[in-house]
Amino acid sequence: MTRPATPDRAATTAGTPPAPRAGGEAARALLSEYAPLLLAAAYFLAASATVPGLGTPRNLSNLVVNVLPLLVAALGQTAVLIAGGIDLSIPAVVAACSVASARLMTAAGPGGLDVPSPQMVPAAVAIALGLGAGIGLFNGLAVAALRVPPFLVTLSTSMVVGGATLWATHSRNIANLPASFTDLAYGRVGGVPLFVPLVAALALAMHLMLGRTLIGRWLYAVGQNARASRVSGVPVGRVTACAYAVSGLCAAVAALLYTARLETGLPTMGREILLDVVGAAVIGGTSLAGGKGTVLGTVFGALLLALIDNSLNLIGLEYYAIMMAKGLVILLAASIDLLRARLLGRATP
Amino acid sequence: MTAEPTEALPATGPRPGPWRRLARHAPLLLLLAVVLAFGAISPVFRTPANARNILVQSSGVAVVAVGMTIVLITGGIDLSAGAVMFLSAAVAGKLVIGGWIPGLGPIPVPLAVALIVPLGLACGLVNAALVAGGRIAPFVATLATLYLARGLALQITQTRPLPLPPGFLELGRAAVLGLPLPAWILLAAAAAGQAMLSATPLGRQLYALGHDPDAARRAGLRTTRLLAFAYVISGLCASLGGLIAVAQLGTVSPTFGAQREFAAIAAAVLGGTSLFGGRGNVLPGTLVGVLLVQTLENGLNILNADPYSYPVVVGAVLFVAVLLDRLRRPRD
Amino acid sequence: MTPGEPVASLEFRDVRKGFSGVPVLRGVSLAVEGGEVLGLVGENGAGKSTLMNLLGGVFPPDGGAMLLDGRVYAPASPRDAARAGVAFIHQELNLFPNLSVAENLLLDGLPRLGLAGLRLPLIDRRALRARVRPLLEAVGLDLDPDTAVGELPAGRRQLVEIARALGARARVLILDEPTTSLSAREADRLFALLRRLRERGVAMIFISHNLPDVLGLCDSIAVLRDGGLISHGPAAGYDEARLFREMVGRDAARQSPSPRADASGPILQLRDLARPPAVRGVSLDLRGGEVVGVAGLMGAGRTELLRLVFGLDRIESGSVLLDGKPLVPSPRRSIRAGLAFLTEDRREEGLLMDSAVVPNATLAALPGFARTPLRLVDRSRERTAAASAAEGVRLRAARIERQPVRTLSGGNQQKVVLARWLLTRPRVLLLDEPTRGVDVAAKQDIYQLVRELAAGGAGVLVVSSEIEELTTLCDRIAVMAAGRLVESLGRPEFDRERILRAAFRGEGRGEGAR
Amino acid sequence: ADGRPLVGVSFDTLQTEYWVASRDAMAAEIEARGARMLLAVANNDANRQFEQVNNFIARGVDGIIIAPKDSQIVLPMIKLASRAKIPIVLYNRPPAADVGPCVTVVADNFQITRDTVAFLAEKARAIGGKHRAMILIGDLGDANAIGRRDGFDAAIAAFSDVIEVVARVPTEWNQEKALAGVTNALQAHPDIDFIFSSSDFLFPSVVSALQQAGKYGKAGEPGHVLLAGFDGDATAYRMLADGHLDADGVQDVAYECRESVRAVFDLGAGRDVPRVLRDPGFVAHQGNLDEARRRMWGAKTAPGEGSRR
Ligand SMILES: Nc1ncnc2c1ncn2[C@@H]1O[C@H](COP(=O)(O)OP(=O)(O)OP(=O)(O)O)[C@@H](O)[C@H]1O
Ligand SMILES: Nc1ncnc2c1ncn2[C@@H]1O[C@H](COP(=O)(O)OP(=O)(O)OP(=O)(O)O)[C@@H](O)[C@H]1O
Ligand SMILES: O[C@@H]1[C@@H](O)[C@H](O)OC[C@H]1O
Ligand SMILES: [Mg+2]
Ligand SMILES: [Mg+2]
Repeated sequence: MTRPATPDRAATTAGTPPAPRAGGEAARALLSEYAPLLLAAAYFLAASATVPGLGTPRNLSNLVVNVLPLLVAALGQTAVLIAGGIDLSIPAVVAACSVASARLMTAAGPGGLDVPSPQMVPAAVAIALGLGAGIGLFNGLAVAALRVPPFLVTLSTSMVVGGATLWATHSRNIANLPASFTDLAYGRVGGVPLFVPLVAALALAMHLMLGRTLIGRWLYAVGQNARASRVSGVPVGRVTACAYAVSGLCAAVAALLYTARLETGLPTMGREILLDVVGAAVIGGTSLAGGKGTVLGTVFGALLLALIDNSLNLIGLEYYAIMMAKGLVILLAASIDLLRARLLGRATP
Repeated sequence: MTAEPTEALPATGPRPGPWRRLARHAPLLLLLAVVLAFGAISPVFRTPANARNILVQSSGVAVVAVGMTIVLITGGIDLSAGAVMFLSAAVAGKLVIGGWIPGLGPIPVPLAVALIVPLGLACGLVNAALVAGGRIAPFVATLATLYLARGLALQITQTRPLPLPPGFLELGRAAVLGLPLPAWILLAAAAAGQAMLSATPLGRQLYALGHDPDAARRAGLRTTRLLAFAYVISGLCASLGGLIAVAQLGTVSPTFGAQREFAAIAAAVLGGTSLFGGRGNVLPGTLVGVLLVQTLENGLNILNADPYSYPVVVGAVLFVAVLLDRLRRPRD
Repeated sequence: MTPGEPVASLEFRDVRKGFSGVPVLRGVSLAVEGGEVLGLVGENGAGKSTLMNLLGGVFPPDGGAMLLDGRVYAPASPRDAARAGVAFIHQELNLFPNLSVAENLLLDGLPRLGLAGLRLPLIDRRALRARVRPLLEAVGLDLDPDTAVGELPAGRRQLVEIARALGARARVLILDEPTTSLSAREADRLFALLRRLRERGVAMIFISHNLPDVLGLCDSIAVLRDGGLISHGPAAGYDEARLFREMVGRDAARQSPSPRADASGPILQLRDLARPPAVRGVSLDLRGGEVVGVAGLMGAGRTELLRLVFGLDRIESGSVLLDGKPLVPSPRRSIRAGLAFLTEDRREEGLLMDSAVVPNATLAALPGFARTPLRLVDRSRERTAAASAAEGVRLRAARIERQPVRTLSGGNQQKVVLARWLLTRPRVLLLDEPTRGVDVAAKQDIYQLVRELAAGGAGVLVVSSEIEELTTLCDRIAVMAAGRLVESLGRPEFDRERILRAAFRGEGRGEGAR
Repeated sequence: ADGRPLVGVSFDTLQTEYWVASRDAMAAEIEARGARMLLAVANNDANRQFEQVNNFIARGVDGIIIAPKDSQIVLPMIKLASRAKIPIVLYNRPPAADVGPCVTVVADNFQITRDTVAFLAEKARAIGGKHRAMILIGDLGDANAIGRRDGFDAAIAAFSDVIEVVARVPTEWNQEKALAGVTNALQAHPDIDFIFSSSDFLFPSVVSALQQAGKYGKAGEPGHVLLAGFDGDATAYRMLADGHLDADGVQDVAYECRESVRAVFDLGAGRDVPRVLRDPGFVAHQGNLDEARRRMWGAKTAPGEGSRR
């Protein structure tokens, strides 16, 4: 590869055609990368004209804070989807981690009542994270080692973990969490709710991991073509396991956020979030077929979903009308995205 | 010169060994094992009446799963199936009760059922238009129609349970040759679905489409129509499945059909259908998937197992299925 | 054979096509007549497949027109094209491994059962088999039509693809590199078949990088370069030198035997390596600076041998020594130890189709671009390295950072895989059909590259089905038959006949290759 | 935006008639006071409910009524509301702890169930012999379901001499699962003659299964299966009226809603309101049909009443 290039070789390599105008290029890149952002913004603008109170700073910050746990879980799902898998066990992991952490930071008092034991908070947090990552790792190893459909692997883990969580608690919530833990939900740094920079840091870390690190690049490679990746020396098994472990870890973080703000360990925590968790990623451009997806896309996917809920909530529509509106907005988002893709594709002189 | 040597190679690869051939039927074997296990413990479980129960109880989801399998084979997914079940049942209920459309009195059950067929087709057509026509990702498109259909049905029922007249229940109970109608419909749908997939040009083309849509187009197939067909069929199956299920219940509750799409997908995947398309079958695959889960729940009911144990047991058996499934594939 | 009239003429008039602003065909005008075979040649990425895709209805032209029998022909889809009598053998196989051979052959027109004059929507399996059998015979395929295509080796799949085009009873037949995985015998049979079709008035367009084949078969030849037509005329007016010159824009380098490096001690030693039935005990020494070819019949076990050495399949007995030390191969360990394996199946085992050239090119070498402690990938170094590797293999891509390799021409895709392995600076190269689909000029460059690597001390093991490739490139040729090495020839002993004889020797043994 | 006061109402679910009736009653009461209702439904998701309450507060509503998923998770919502100085009323479930000013309007799932089941068990004892019982348990993640299960167990404990529980059917509040579960349990124990359904909305499934097994008879008829439920919905009322149902635990929707809305406005106006407003509920049975007609919400809301035969 160090040979001197003959003149005509240089010509063929560079590609003969003149590069398209730089301005168009930039616009195109922006459009494709930030499409979900534009969607969310467009929807926001349209909605705030009609929905009272939507655009107030109060509501906006409320919106952002609301979406954090879902976003964290969706980021984990994004990693798994990129690697060509799917993680159905997120809700169960959220429940298990919620209960485990809550149980640890409370001691059983007289009459079976929960008594806060603040000194256990760090350990409880650590154990919840470990539990989440552990279940994720189990999923990942099962998928990697057995090479069976992730759908089935994570479905069965989800049933076993979710069922065991209910069983272990016999449906009872765990209350009286130490204030040092629950206060985190109200904590602020520089006037910003504590969880915001926390989740932002996590998202940034994921962003860097996916886009800049070796393992991130391997994730995309495995998701696109696992066989080719293996031939090229990618440790496919380890990469796959890592994706699920990340997902489990994210689910654990989400569980902690949920648990802190509800001040309760809940064996049913997160039961209903699966569709939103996958939906946020997919609306943000992640492909269920693997190999495609970004953190930024998922952030805006989650924001869009939260925005839909929030705005429809504020209008005070009937319950069924809210549902239908949600369906329509998702369709609208998808068709705008499609239109954009089509316009881009046609940009031939 | 051109590539030189000729073939000294047998036309095809090595035949799978006996183990692998056996493992190819992993879910079926597992189903048998479950049946034997429960049967050994409980005499009640072994009765023909109970077998009939399992079939009837499976019928709703199974019919939905037939359509779902077809969609999955194209590489798609239909999240709206459960909501379409609900919508169909709600509309049928309203029609049979009457007074829904001003001036329209109660209409007979068979007519109402007949009117639901086009409704199911229409729901499928909407999905088809979005996925095949509009090229919207199936997950997103059918997620949207899930909300639309469920919202619409909730509006129709005003989010209230809708009690159905007894005529409806007759539909669920009528027995032909000793087998209840829902069981017949289940068998018919499964047989028709499998025949469509394996014995018609359309079916074979669906497999091609699911394996590689670009290649399918290059091979001269009408990919848009094929894809649309799959979603239309799924809509039809969802609405039939909804009717069967509701004919057993007698009431359309506001949660009717919720998450049933998920049960259908799980059954299909358990039966060997790939989420990436191009692989799968209804018989025995999907049917075995449905029966496996339903049999487990039936057995646990009969043994009066601790309610908390259900998901754990079902999940664990699924995991075993997954493990066995590993055997059916050659290494790598 | 032809349903309607044989085609009188097919014409491209000033046809233009571009992708996202990059012109690929710049106004091509060309005509073919019924009963004529047109050879279409050009470098990788010249636009040959694109031109054929327009004809096959895969996508429409941006400008210009096509005429069939003097009437405007504008197919909206491949289906339209097929209806108009245009059949297409694609460069990348276009088969469905999940379906049977018979179903693949007649997928868009499966015969249906009739009942009292009524056509049922059910496949008539009997009729299907009956219709398919002559097609298989025509291409010399002797197999059960109910076999799943996924169970067939590559060469047989290509024959199936050809049989499918025959089944379409076309008036115009496009063959885009149909012989890349055919044996000489099969290729000859194909050519005979094409000549018969010519007599029946079918118009054919034959694309190949095998210039002797083109010159031997075609009635007329057209040369494309950079999306423009360079020349077009009767085949008699062309020879290899002219073709080369017009395709590439320069004269062919004189094929001087490259300098042979002094081979050092053995780098790679195979000791009784076996994984029956494909490989049954192979011992071989590869020395630094040496290029060793492996010849053999299709299915002789050559691919499997390389896979064993690289660690893609489990070794059942025997061992691999690298620098005298045992290597327990796995792709990762092998790569770290300096091995590289160029797969013969670039689509399934090579490329990340939706990724751009850069990530594809650097995939195997990626850990080398990652800096501890965070294993961040140094993207500018990565890009520079990828760019120079791309240049080294004469890759032709619009923008290596953005263009998905899916949209590269077939030959250029092959070059991307090659570039990937060059970037790992391998000490031992395992090359399986390294120049499949690569144009003549690039082929020479690749040979040159391989020689240079060898000169730098690397050992190279090349599997190729083109004996000429082996005799040009190698210092030694080992012949494999039925999983064993049956002959080893030094350069002076290189002889086509002798290699073939050795290759066939394995046939009598036992149950053949199994 | 029209100047009328806004009351944010968040329901955990609308999945049963009880909640739908509650929503309607709530809407009517709020409307009657010249205010507007902002409705949110959390679909069984505690976190979504939390977010909805956040949204209400951000929107600046004048009062909040929550039918919370359970008594524990509502605590942070009470804190938020009290911090924002917005009056908050809990409908149908009490808070687990005192974390801020709020008013609770509640019927006691545990107690009403216990009374209902005890009534049924007395009846069993009066009939004599040993009875085999089945309970349809609701969603194991739903506090109401658990409260009713516990009420059932507590009542049965006192009748262990005459009643043996042979089937505990998990329904996940799903009618199909309930139908399958009851069918299967009847298959296993054809002698079941005592059934409690944790919610009236599962009755259609129970009835369907009983009819299949040829065991759906009226009270007093031979082979009648003792039957009780919970809620007081229209189906239950009808079954009571035509003699199929023996007892039903009734909560008073109209009362609870009226009190909830009154409380939220009183709090807003700075008036004193008792912290807990208790709906005593009652057991409707064959012996108090007149009272049942008056106090059972299902007797009024019965949808499609006219069209049913
Ligand atoms: N696709 C296949 N289907 C069935 N058997 C195969 C296939 N590929 C390889 N084999 C088996 O492996 C053995 C060696 O095949 P291998 O691919 O290594 O041969 P090869 O000499 O590289 O031939 P080719 O030119 O086809 O690549 C064969 O004898 C055959 O039994
Ligand atoms: N869909 C597409 N999008 C963008 N570029 C494309 C697309 N299809 C083809 N190209 C570009 O068009 C050019 C011509 O490609 P084409 O496949 O026609 O070459 P070819 O002459 O067939 O080469 P080869 O001999 O390697 O097969 C290439 O540079 C290729 O990258
Ligand atoms: O808690 C609810 C209960 O009140 C109702 O009767 O049934 C469904 C439950 O969700
Ligand atoms: Mg080409
Ligand atoms: Mg080979």
